[in-house]
Amino acid sequence: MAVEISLSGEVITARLTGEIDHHTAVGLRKEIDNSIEINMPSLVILDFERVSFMDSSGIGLIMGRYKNLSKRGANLNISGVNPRLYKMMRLSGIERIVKVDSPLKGEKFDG
Amino acid sequence: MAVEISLSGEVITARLTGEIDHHTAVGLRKEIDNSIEINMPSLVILDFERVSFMDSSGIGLIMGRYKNLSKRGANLNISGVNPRLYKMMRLSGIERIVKVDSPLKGEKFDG
Amino acid sequence: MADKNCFSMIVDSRSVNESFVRSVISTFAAVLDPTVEEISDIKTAVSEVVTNCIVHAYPDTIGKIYIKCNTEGNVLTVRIRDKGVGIPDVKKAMEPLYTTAGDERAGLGFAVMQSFMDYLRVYSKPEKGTTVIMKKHISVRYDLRR
Amino acid sequence: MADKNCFSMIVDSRSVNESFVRSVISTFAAVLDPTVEEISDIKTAVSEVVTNCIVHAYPDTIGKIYIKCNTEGNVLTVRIRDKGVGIPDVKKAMEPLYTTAGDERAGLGFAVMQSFMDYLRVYSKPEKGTTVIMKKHISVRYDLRR
Ligand SMILES: Nc1ncnc2c1ncn2[C@@H]1O[C@H](COP(=O)(O)OP(=O)(O)O)[C@@H](O)[C@H]1O
Ligand SMILES: Nc1ncnc2c1ncn2[C@@H]1O[C@H](COP(=O)(O)OP(=O)(O)O)[C@@H](O)[C@H]1O
Repeated sequence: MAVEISLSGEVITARLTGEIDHHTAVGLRKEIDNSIEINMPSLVILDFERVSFMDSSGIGLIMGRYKNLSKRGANLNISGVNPRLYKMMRLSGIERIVKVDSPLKGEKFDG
Repeated sequence: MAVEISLSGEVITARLTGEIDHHTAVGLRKEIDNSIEINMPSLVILDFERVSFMDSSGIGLIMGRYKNLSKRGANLNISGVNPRLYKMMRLSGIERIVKVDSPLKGEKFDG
Repeated sequence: MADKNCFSMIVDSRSVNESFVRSVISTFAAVLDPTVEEISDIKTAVSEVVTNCIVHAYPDTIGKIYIKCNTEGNVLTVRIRDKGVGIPDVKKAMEPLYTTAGDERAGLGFAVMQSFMDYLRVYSKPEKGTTVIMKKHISVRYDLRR
Repeated sequence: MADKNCFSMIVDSRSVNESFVRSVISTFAAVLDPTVEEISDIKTAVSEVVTNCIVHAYPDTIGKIYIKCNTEGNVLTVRIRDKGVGIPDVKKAMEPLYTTAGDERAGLGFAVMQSFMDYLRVYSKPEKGTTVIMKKHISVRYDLRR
């Protein structure tokens, strides 16, 4: 599991790679929060395109970042969600509070 | 595990794909022996290029075919052996009785 | 249709074993020729159960996680047990978004098991531990190449 | 250097479990970051032991195979036990090319374990069963990307 963080203006993009579970989420959380602390972004984009597996720890990770950013008056977006990850996002209802940006959104798993 | 058998003149080429162990060797043996029975070749080439794993059951498979063909006065060649398979072939001493044709032969595993 | 097969296994409640156990179970299930979707569902549900053992059942110690699996016909059954703190009110614990852990747990573990698998039963006794039983029906595919 | 970790597992002596067990053990060993060569050595040796349980220990029945594995420092230890027919003369059985089975067994199982692993001990008692213990030292790599 790895995260690649890039900064452009006031926007942080965190590109996640590999498997997200409780074991790997710890390190991801630290790296992302650390970058928020230092760079004070107005928007953070979590990019899930290269995530091969995610359990509900990934939802915990998103919720935690959402709360952290809300306190600071900043926003969170989610991108690169494939149908399998979308199944989890949908179950969690997270799309009602965070913008989930995905080409495949709702297409295959709506049933 | 699969085997693709092709015939050209008196030569049978059996192209093995996947993992060879005691479980998969049973089916391979039957298919190859069946083709020998029907086609009466003078030479059988066992091609290991697409074999991803092999334990000593693979040596048993080679030895069994060797004996079967010897009885019929026919020959057996081995081709497409990568360094990892070669380690097994070398341990078995099979190259002393069967022609093992490999570009990588002895290069990496001689120590 | 595959033969009946089974395995049982005991692992430590270390978080590194979350990926180990889900990969073991999905490898075991592979004989049933599941789709990529089905494998992903199984892995996710198993990951939830194992994580619960690590995070909730044995919060401050390394305990043992007991796993039993079998395939029969085209049904995979997974049974995961711990001897940890147990759950006082299982019904409440199973409500979506309910969690006793901090901000980083979503309270969705049981909801995932319920929605990704075809059968879920949870038995628990405070100070004795928890048992989760899940089943997944694997679709039968007619693949002409096989 | 990885933490000490362990698992134990029981599987049926069905030939379909040959690939299952070698894949489980190589997944377990993955935390030690073995090379492709080392993984291949481990898989091959494990496959030999499991096959022996299936072919020799329980020739006409389905019995249980008992597996224990641990990693400590950078050493993987694998212990595989059966309660099958046992081996009357272990020393003789371990000689290369010695086999009590037919033409299709090469008699090389023990020779492979010996040469592909760093440590091998075999304990056996007729009618009680056989225990094989193997160790493999995993090379430590210094990967700057990590
Ligand atoms: N194996 C277990 N042992 C003890 N308590 C558990 C166990 N599994 C679940 N629980 C309890 O049930 C609650 C809900 O679990 P779950 O739906 O998986 O959400 P989460 O793990 O995110 O808290 C947990 O917060 C915990 O209090
Ligand atoms: N687990 C076991 N139980 C009983 N006999 C065994 C076991 N493992 C090995 N043997 C005996 O030792 C012999 C040599 O084993 P091995 O070197 O693995 O070669 P092979 O499996 O090809 O016969 C076997 O033929 C068998 O007689």
